[in-house]
Amino acid sequence: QDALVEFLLRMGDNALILGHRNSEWCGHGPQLEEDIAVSNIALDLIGQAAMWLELAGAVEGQGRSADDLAYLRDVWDFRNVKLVERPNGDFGATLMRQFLFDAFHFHQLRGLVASSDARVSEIAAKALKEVSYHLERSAGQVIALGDGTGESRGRMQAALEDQWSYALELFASDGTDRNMAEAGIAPDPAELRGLWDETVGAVMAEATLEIPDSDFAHQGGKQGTHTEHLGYILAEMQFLQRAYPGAEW
Amino acid sequence: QDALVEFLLRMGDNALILGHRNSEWCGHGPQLEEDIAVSNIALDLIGQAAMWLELAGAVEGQGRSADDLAYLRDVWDFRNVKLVERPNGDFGATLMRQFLFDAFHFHQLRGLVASSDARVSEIAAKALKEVSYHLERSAGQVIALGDGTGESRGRMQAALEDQWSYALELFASDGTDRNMAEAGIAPDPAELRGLWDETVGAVMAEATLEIPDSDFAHQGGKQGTHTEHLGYILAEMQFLQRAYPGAEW
Amino acid sequence: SPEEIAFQERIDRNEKIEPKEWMPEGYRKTLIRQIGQHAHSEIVGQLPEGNWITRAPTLERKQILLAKVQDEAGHGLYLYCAAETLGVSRDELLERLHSGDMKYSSIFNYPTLTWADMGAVGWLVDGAAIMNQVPLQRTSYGPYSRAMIRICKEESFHQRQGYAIMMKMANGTPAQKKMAQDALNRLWYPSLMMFGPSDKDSVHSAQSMAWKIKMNTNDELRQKFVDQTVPQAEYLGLTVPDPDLKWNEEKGGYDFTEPDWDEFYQVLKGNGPCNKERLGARVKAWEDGAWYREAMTAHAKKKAARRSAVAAE
Amino acid sequence: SPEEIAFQERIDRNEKIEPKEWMPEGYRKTLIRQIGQHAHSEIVGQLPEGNWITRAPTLERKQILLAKVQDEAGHGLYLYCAAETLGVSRDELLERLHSGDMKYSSIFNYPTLTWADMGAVGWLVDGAAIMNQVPLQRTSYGPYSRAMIRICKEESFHQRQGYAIMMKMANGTPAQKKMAQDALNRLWYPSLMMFGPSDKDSVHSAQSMAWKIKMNTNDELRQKFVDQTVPQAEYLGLTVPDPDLKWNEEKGGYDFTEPDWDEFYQVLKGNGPCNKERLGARVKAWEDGAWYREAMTAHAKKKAARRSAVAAE
Repeated sequence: QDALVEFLLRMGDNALILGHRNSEWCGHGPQLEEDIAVSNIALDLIGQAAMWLELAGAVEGQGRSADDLAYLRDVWDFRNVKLVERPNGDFGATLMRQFLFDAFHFHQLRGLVASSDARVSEIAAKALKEVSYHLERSAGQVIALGDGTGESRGRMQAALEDQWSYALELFASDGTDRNMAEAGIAPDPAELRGLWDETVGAVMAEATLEIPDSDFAHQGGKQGTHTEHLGYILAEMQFLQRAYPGAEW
Repeated sequence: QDALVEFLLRMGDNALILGHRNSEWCGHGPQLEEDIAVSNIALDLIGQAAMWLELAGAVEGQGRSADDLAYLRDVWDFRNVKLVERPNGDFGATLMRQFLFDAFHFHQLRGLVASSDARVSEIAAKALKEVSYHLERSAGQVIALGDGTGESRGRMQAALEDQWSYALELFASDGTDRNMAEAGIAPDPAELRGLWDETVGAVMAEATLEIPDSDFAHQGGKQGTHTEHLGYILAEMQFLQRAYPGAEW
Repeated sequence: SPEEIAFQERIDRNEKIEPKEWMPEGYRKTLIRQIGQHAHSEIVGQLPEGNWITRAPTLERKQILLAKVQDEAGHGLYLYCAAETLGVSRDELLERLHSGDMKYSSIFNYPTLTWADMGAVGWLVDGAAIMNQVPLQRTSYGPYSRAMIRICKEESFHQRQGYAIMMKMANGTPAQKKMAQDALNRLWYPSLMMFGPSDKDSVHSAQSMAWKIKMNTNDELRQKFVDQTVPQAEYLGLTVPDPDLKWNEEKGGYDFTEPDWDEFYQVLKGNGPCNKERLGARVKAWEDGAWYREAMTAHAKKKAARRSAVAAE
Repeated sequence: SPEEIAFQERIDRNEKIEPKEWMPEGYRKTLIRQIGQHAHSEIVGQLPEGNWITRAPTLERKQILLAKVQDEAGHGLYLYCAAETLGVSRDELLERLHSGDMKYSSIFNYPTLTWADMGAVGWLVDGAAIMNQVPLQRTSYGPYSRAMIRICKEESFHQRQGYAIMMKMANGTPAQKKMAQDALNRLWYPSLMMFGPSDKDSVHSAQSMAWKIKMNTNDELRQKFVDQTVPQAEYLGLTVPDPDLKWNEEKGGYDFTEPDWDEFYQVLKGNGPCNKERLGARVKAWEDGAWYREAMTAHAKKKAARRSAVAAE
């Protein structure tokens, strides 16, 4: 029960915080089509966050709504990986992060569609449709920018190296993950590494980018120990709910 | 009475928000001595803010402390000029803003030392000592950077042009200001313009910078209509007080 | 000229002019200016509302707002495409925006200061925009008319969403009510300015009306907007910040105070509260994105070259 | 060599070595490395606490924190000056920091995640720093010894302020208590690491001890720190995150679990939670400030030239 709540918070918080970061681009993208695309991904992710958090609140059984969970928890109660809370960097870095996350998210949701928990499987099925498209798009963009100009290749390679050790947190399984896997609720993240390596390897090859030769993985986000960036995200995101408690919007 | 509270909030909020902006440099200045100096100015200003806001709360008579006023008002209740809430820009722009404000602040405080209200005059006397030093320092820096290299001159000229119309809000007197002037509590800001022009003119001449030929003045900050930047400052500044209401720190 | 007479007759018969057909240079130029400024307004118009996306107070409101701002980008896209049919590229138009040569609607030079502004912008600004745009669905230039039809449909949806936010606020806590009133106070007159200067001061109008590029006069639309909006404000329990506002039985509409046209011309000149921020944000986005656009072009060329190399084998 | 023997005798007599006096190259090099790293630690150490200045919960706490971080910059200044007496410039040392050639204390590669960290850093990190520094007031190199005396005075003030924050939190609301315990949990082992690896794995120690550059072994100081800190934690009602911690009557000190030395070496290698952010922030500040430093130099030269021109008239 507790483990399920924990797992659902991880799903919801990843989507919420990555959606938040993408939404920062709205109105500031490098061209109109991209502006629309990145906002669209933000929109999908925030929609998914709402579904996962609502279910987390329901399973927890203390009457907390998705909004309560999004707006009234402080940093230590957030369960997203550190990757998604880092600042956007340039548009290429945002796309690289999106791709590294999408490649995981896609395989994870495919596993979740077969979840033994019908509520989980239902949300996963909805999300998978969106995320299949996210992955297709971010993969295409990473390939194009890797293959584009010398400058774009350099930026994408730097982004890949910068984010690699954060992406690897996605595969750091802990007790919660093993618990979910045993109950047939969710795939063990560690076991998705092979599929992810394949997807990422194929795209990076086409993008002419070199995968970093390092297995060092940042950790702790999933358990609530974040980077210094999350606090600033929450201060902004939660301002109205914190300043006007109990108001309806 | 109301006008006095209003006036005191203007004094306190200018100091608080400019102090906040300066404090953002702490640890990020261009050299160690500057890091210390800019933090020191931030410290002085926040100290002054605490004094003005405490007095504002006392005059208001509703039991609000300086912290209540700093941490529990939303944007529309802030009374600082727009100049002080704008983002820092580069270190030169921060110094230019500081100088334009110091030159006003100095002459204003000299007037306030002679206030008919003893409490006001007492705070002003304390602040004037600090602000005399702020002005001396920021004037020296503006001169040095204007006179320095081609690049530094260009940056300082751009900063001056960017900030000029915001600085002029300092002299936009309204009913509150006239009320304070009539009561002998504070000098009318509009009447400080001559002194300010002298101080600014002398420094800019030495700095080889050209004063913009424009009298357009941004307005509204003093009455609570701010730029979009203030909301972000408050979201960050007030987070803990908003998230943990009633806690003691 | 005979061509011009025939052209005007087509317009008078309410025929649509299509891209490849003959048109007077003045018609083309006026349309490019108008459609271009409209397109620019959509993308600059993303910024004031975009300012609250990260701070939207609930997940649902955040999604609605994101979708709305995204729609505005989409409107920009339709309109740039419509302008392109007149022989001007999107990049060219953007360059003219960035250089200050072309304008966007002045309303977007006002800041959004509280969440209530998300309601008031939808209600008043989109409301005024629709008032301007509905007649343009019947404009004489085919691609423009079709773009306006799509846009109007979405805009009226946005306006209802904005009004819904105002309802929540006006019926909310005292602080929320205060926010709502404050937003109305700040945005009322700038909204009235959206219809342009008074007819007596408006240039180009007669020719544009004859060409059916402009369908109504500024004052007609402004009156219509006031007549529609005042009862909505009353329903919200908010006060329109105009002490001289009153119903005029005789004309069947409200008498109201004109906006401060000095302020209007100041803002137009660049001296609005946010002119520098707005244009600055657009220019920054464009410049920061240069490497991205170049890379996408380079990749597309490489791909095409690889494809034709394979085909040649 | 006879010089070396005489030098060691002076040290053994507790004489201070002063800048212009003869000293072995190894002594000079070791001192430069140690003082430089200490200076770097002060300025990098501004960052984790600087992270909370804009969010400090009261005006008083904000002033105390600002003053503290400013003091750290001041300590950096004293120490760079002390290093300069050994013939290495501040710019040279900074270059070696920025290139990764010189290190700073690994503790600053950990993030500050809640306000309680402002308490815990003051209490534990400054506490450990003082434990390291107090003996160094008696170090053999005069300028270093004098810098340490000034610094220690301020540091113990900081430590008391940190502990005062912890007191407020530990006696505050349940959320504040939780924050305080969480901060202790995260910072306990990194603080123990501040004394360096276990004596058996520590290099350079014997020579440094003979030169009185190092006054105590790492393990001695660590033990002292634990013995001092555990009762303070108890007084706060917080639990030290070490299930094996217990008083050992025989040795008159606590038995405790060693920190995870693998983690220590990982962080040293660059794989800590914030290594990139910390060094990145310093490099950015330095590069962004280049135009400023150049301009100040140019102005100073112009001024001097003008002065001598006047003098020459």
